[in-house]
Amino acid sequence: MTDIVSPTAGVTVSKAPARRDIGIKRRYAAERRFQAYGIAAITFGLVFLFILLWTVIGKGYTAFQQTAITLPIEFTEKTIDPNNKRASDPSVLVAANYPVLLRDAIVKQLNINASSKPDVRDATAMLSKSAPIQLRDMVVADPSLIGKTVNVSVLADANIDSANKGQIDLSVDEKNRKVNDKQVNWMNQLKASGALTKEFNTGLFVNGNSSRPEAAGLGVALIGSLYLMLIVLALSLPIGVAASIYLEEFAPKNKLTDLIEVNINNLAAVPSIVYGLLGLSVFINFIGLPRSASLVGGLVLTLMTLPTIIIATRAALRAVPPSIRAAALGLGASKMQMVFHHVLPLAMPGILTGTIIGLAHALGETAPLLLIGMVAFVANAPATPLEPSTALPVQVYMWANEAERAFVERTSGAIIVLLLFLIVMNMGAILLRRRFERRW
Amino acid sequence: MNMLTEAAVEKALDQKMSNVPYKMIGQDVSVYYGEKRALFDVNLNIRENTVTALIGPSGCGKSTFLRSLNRMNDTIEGCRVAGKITLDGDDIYDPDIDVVELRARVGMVFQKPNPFPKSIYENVSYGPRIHGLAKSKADLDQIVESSLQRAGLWNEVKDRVHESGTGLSGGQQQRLCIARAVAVSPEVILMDEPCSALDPIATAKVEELIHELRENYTIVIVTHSMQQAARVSQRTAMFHLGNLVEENDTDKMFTNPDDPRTQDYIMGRFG
Amino acid sequence: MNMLTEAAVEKALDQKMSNVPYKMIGQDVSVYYGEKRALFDVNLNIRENTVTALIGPSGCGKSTFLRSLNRMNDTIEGCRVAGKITLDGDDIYDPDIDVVELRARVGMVFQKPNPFPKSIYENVSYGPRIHGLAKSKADLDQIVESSLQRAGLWNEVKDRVHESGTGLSGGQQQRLCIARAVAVSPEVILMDEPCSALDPIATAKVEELIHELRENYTIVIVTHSMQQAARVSQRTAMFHLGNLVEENDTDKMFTNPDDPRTQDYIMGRFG
Amino acid sequence: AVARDQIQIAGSSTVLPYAKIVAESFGETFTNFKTPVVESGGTGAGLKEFCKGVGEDTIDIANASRSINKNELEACKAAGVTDIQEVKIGYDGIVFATDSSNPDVAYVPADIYKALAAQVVVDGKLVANPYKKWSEVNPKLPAVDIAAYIPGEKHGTREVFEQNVLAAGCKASGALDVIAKEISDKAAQTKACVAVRKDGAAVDIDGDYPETLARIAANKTGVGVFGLSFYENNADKLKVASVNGIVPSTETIANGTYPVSRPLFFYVKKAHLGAVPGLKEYVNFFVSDQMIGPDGPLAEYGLVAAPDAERDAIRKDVEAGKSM
Amino acid sequence: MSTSVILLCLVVIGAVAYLVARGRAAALAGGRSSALHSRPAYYGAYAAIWAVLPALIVLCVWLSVSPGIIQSSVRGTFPADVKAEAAVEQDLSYSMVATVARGLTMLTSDEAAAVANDPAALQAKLSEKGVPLAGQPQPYMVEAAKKLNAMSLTSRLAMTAVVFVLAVAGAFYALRAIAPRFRARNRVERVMLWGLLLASSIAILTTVGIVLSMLSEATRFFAVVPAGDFFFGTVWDPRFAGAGGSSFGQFGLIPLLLGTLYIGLVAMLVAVPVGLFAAIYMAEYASPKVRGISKPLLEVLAGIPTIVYGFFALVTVGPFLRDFSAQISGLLSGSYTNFIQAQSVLTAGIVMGIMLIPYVSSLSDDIITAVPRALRDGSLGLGATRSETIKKVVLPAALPGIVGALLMTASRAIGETMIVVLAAGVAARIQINPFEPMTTVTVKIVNQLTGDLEFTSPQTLVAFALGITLFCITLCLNIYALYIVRKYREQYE
Ligand SMILES: Nc1ncnc2c1ncn2[C@@H]1O[C@H](COP(=O)(O)OP(=O)(O)OP(=O)(O)O)[C@@H](O)[C@H]1O
Ligand SMILES: Nc1ncnc2c1ncn2[C@@H]1O[C@H](COP(=O)(O)OP(=O)(O)OP(=O)(O)O)[C@@H](O)[C@H]1O
Ligand SMILES: [Mg+2]
Ligand SMILES: [Mg+2]
Ligand SMILES: O=P([O-])([O-])[O-]
Repeated sequence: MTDIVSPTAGVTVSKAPARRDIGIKRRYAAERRFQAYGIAAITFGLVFLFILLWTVIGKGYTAFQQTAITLPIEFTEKTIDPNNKRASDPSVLVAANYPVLLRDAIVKQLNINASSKPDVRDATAMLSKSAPIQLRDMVVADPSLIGKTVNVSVLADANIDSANKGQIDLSVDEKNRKVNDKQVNWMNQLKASGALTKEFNTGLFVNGNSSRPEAAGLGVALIGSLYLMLIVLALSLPIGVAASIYLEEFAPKNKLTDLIEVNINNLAAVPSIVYGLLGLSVFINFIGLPRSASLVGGLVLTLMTLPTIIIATRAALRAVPPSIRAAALGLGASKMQMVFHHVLPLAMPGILTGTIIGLAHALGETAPLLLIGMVAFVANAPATPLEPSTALPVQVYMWANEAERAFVERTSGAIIVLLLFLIVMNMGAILLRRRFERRW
Repeated sequence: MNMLTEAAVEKALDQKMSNVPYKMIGQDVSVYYGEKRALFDVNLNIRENTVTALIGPSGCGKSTFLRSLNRMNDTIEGCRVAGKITLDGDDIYDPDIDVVELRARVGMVFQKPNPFPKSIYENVSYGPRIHGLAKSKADLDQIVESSLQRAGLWNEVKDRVHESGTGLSGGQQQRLCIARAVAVSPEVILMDEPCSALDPIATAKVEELIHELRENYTIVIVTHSMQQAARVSQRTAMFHLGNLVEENDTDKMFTNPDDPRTQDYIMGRFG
Repeated sequence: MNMLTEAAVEKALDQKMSNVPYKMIGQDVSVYYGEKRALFDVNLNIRENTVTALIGPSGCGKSTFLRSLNRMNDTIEGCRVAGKITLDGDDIYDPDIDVVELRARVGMVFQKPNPFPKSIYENVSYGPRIHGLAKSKADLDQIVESSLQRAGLWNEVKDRVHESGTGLSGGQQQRLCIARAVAVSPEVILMDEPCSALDPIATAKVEELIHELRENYTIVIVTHSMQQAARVSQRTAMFHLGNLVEENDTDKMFTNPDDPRTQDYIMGRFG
Repeated sequence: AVARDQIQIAGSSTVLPYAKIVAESFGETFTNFKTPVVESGGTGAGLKEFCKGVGEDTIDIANASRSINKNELEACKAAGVTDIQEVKIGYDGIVFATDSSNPDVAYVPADIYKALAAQVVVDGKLVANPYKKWSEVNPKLPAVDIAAYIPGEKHGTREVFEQNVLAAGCKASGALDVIAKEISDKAAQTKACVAVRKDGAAVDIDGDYPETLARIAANKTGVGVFGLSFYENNADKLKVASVNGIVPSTETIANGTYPVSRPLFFYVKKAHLGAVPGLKEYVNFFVSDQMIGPDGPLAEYGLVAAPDAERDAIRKDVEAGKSM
Repeated sequence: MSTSVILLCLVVIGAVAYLVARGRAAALAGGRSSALHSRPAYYGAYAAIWAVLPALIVLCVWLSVSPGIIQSSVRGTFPADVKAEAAVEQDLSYSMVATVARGLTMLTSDEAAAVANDPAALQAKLSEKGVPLAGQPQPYMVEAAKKLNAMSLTSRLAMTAVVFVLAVAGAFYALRAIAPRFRARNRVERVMLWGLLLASSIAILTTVGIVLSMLSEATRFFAVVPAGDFFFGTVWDPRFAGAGGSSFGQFGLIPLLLGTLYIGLVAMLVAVPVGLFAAIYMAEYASPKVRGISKPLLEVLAGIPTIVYGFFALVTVGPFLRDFSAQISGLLSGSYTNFIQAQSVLTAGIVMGIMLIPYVSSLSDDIITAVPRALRDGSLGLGATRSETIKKVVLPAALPGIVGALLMTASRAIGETMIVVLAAGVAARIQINPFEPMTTVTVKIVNQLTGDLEFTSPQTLVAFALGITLFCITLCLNIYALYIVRKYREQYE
């Protein structure tokens, strides 16, 4: 069919006219420069991200391992329950002298002269102070252990842990470091015999805070942050979106709505600690909610996050083309239906971006929690959001201020966990955003 | 130029419009965009089961009048309508009137194709769904298919009704929008240059569709094509600078207009 | 339907097209949208200082072919062009070719009016400014005024050239877009249904403008109106389902087409 | 408000580590009570919460690195907190330390005064501090730039530093006499003595000691002010300076020969003793020798235990429920 | 019934009301949907709202009011000598009563009888049940606890009954109202609208709360320190106020304000170009894959806690800049002295800027992406290069949104604390060298609030004055910004 349009003889191709100078070279240079700026910008951001992560991970990855010492513990009845009263009074098991069990075990393991006081002290100092509690809990849970000898893996003291990980400079004068040469030798001895091992640090994820670095964990902080995030997400996203919808789609445009708009922009600029003041006076002093509770923290962070979400949502709603609105209205959709069926889904990527940023911000905040009692030492895991708890950034903040060396790696470890938490949380939102994203 | 095709003449002749009752009545309709007045005391009545064409040069207020018939103007900031417009005798600007219900009864097709960025199926089924016009999924499928068919789009998209409506070509998009409006089966359908993005075949189909719809529906169509006005409409109204110049039976309008301006416009003497 | 007006016949008759050199040559042009093939080995040559009309039913690939002439297809994700297209003998898909220069030489007017959300003045002066076509402010003013005048918009907007272009009515917007394209004075102007939003008066003006422009420029116009094709073009190409059915002198095409499908289409028998 | 079954403590970050150790042991020893919650936030903020009032929704104990003052007591009284028991837990030594790569340093207060004061006496006249290097202050000191990281004005440590080091140095160097000639008001004299130079040689640290440590790590010749406990935990990185020839240690601080230290306290709301489960037990546990004794975990961490007689007196006061 | 069970029942009642009403509406319609004003689902929702909402409101009110009433009547039964005590003492006694009451509910009746008259045994028993008491309960407390339990039970029963009656009554009322021409949708939407309105009023309430929570303390500050000295003072040197007492130094706002603006400016100078170019690249040039990876990665920057940035600045960036400057001056003049301090405006600005990059880039990216394709096509079709299109068409069209995003970013910069503390220090100075330390208002707010300072002293109270001042300043900035945005928008619409 195309034969009829093949060029016929005698027909020539037109001659190109004289070239106009439209500055092509210059403009292409500008174009390339412009693109290079973009690449440079992204690279700049990513390089910094990389350096930052490198620093954090380089310092913190060791926190995910923990030195433990496996000792054959003799649960001698004479030490635990000399008068055999445990049947009638179980509390003797709680009050029993467990450190002695540990002392005996380590002394035996290391072949130390039990009468040499300093040696015995240095040897027991290699074990965590949490170890007796561990034994106690074992016995209370299972009294039949009494009289048996069991291999128990107990935490090594934080200093031994640091030494084992090579974080203590052994060239420093012995009295200026927390581990003496004797202990180092013992440590190597235990390592050689396979009693001292490095294990994955599950305690970091399940334990509450502790003054002993080796036993300190993020359990409470993780639960607290989870509560905080759930509360913030459950409140700020719907409230923020609802408020934006009202302001953008329904509110009459007048001085009052201008005021609200300015006001919301301004709230985004309020320093976060001021929200702490607000939370203290409103939620704790006025409403009477308990101190240190993640519910209060969640409410405070919600208020702090709302402006971010509202601003982003309004921008996203505004970007939905009017023709879509007209189409929906023209079909007899009510304004409410128009918004919820068409405008909102189209605005979703922007809303999700705002939410991600807002939540991430909330997840990393310490200052507002300071005044409502969440920057605190909390050892017991909260069962409800009304019980005292902390949050991940708080743990970072508190550990960063600890004197003990072993907390340094834990601080970075906590940051890594916080970042993982953040990434997991964002992943969902990003996947959602992918689904919604489109051009029209 | 010979503006009247034989078909249109025939169509026009076989009807006497003067006895047809009014579906909508516009009395002294003026529309303001903020300070600017876009319509000046327009008195125009829309007859039932009739196609009324609105013609006139660009910017004369055709779209504005059309949009005031289903209160789409409400959505424009600063737009104000004065005068009275009734639908079946009820003032549509009465505070008691439910604007949503009004728009379900007075549907609309726009000048620029504006499909939702959703699938073709969802585009068409949206109206029936919000108005509860389908009892079942099968019912809905049926409505979607017939609407697409009436808009002359079914054959082209039947294999991909679940693909995005925005992936269609311009003309296909506009036909999709028509299908979408038709799916709600409104009483009155307002069309703002519905064929401006269509090729002649599709246009002919739509015109045919309009012809079919006229049996049951009242149609108001803005068009920039006088041939189209002549072909599809029984009544024609001519606007100029926000004024209604003349309204008349289409055949009369194109053969022997009362107003000299109509004559001039039809003859291409001004614009 | 009587598709040919006398004027068009006259115009067509007073020209013999076969000796006019080719400005652009399309050889075996195929276009794919991802998996989907939208054009099938189209061989279509565009003659210099000639108006070539592309007609065909909706979705047949007219816009697609048009957009491949200035590589606007490049901007569509997943769109791929095969075959060869030359401008003045240079392959425009050659990696050496500069797409910006190409588009400055092959301008475009779109189906949907798309004025920038800026003032009318800025809309029109945008092209000359980026290409550095004006030496001075006065020069630029001059270009803006003449472009608006050629697009038949000057009288309507001369008092408000510094107001926003999006505040115009649909037709005015499209004429603004034409003015914007003309302001760059390209060698070839591609127009994708430029009049679909215009009233007859404005359309006539644009057609007149096209007629004038033909003296110096090569014009390719997609239109859904066969009357328009007949009126403005010297060559007409008919597309169907992604194939070029026939390309011929316009007068021949509308009186005695070679291909039966053209005949059928013109007679309204399919689409 | 809901009945509370957990002790709530707030206040000083200096006392925090000690309170943490006690709280943790308390929770482990008294299994039927929950581990108390110990908030950080500073002495002032802690006392403020403490003085909010009496009741389940207020805290029970405020930790403090200084004693409560008159205004605060009045505010407490006004809010209904009338019965307050003050408990001293020991002493915090304040030490000067540099990076461990430096040679040993020995200061006398006059050196520090001359190096850090805003105005010093040169040739009998009061002039803006001209010294750039420590060796200019005292030829025995190393010839490195003066860079000191001292507690910011929000810290109680700053006050101790000003009183025990700057004011003492002011007097010892004879600057006080020159100042006294120009200013007659006694309070203003002290103020002039303790004013710290603001040209960047002395940097206020409002954060905690790890921040000071980081600054020293970044500037190896800098001198920082630390708590004794912090220094002891980082003895491998830091080199402590002697003051007046005395090297700070628990012994020298406890016997008063090392000049710079301060007492640490906590305050108990007596009304809560009978209402908050475990509070009485906690207070008794805290003051027992098992905790604050010289062999207890607090001393091990770096607290300078009070002398035996003082600890006995503390316990007796607690027993008797002596209030302020 | 516990509150959660009541809530569950309410949900069930609501669901039933919904279903019944929907069914009734559908029946009324008789298959012709046009006979109904609204979709049947709206009638359902209408009934569900009537069933749940009033009951829920009553439930909330009851739950918040009844403990107070019960408390006052239980305290009425306290012996005269207890009543004679101070109110706070009685509060504490009452909380003991409440604890005992909670413990009593855990005892079986046998156990309760066994320990009823023996406080010591009761304390032991309760402690065994996990309800430790601070001391031995007095006999009147046990009585009061019993009364408390009885009253709570009655109150709860009454509440349950009232709530259920209300729910059912509401449902019936709504069901009766159902008629074909009944505008259920409009009413449901009205309720939704009120919900939306309520949500947006939270922003206002937050503001009121913030102002109120700072105002009284700020007033106390200004009672001691003259406002003029505060607002126009050029020296910030509050001095320490601990045990020592009432002396204080100077509270000049100016150095803090300048520091805030300077550091914020440097941060924006880093964040805006980088973020904007990153956004443009991602929106206009990057392949979907690059975009899909780089955008979330950049967003991680926004999620890193500021304290981490702070330490990063303190340990890495600051020393790097210092050493770098020493190298440069070494190369230029031969003397290796650093001219950039490790802690400086520049350090803080750069690090804060990095944190802000994703705020600019993500938000701008979404806004740029939303600019209609037709505009891009229009420009490209005229022969504009991509960058010209972006600069001259896309960005101007996206400008109002971008300005909003930048505003938010600037706000964040002004409100940031930790980075400044660690990167720029706490020295309040007036100077223009970006290589020297300065500090910001928020740093001082946090520090004055969290130190050992006496809490009634102006040194602490100044934090509230600073807070309110910053609030007002940013408010003015925002009003101005709104004005600017409006001007742009009018130009481009
Ligand atoms: N939203 C608006 N704000 C202000 N003026 C408007 C608006 N919409 C339209 N106008 C003006 O009102 C007048 C009538 O516009 P209208 O859109 O009704 O014209 P039209 O007859 O439909 O033109 P066309 O055939 O080009 O679509 C025009 O002058 C136009 O500029
Ligand atoms: N971006 C796209 N992605 C996928 N398919 C497309 C795209 N654009 C067009 N198509 C398809 O390519 C075919 C040709 O489209 P084109 O827009 O060229 O038609 P047309 O002849 O211009 O129609 P109309 O007259 O309606 O504008 C159609 O089937 C259309 O669905
Ligand atoms: Mg119109
Ligand atoms: Mg097309
Ligand atoms: O936290 P402090 O009050 O001890 O500085």
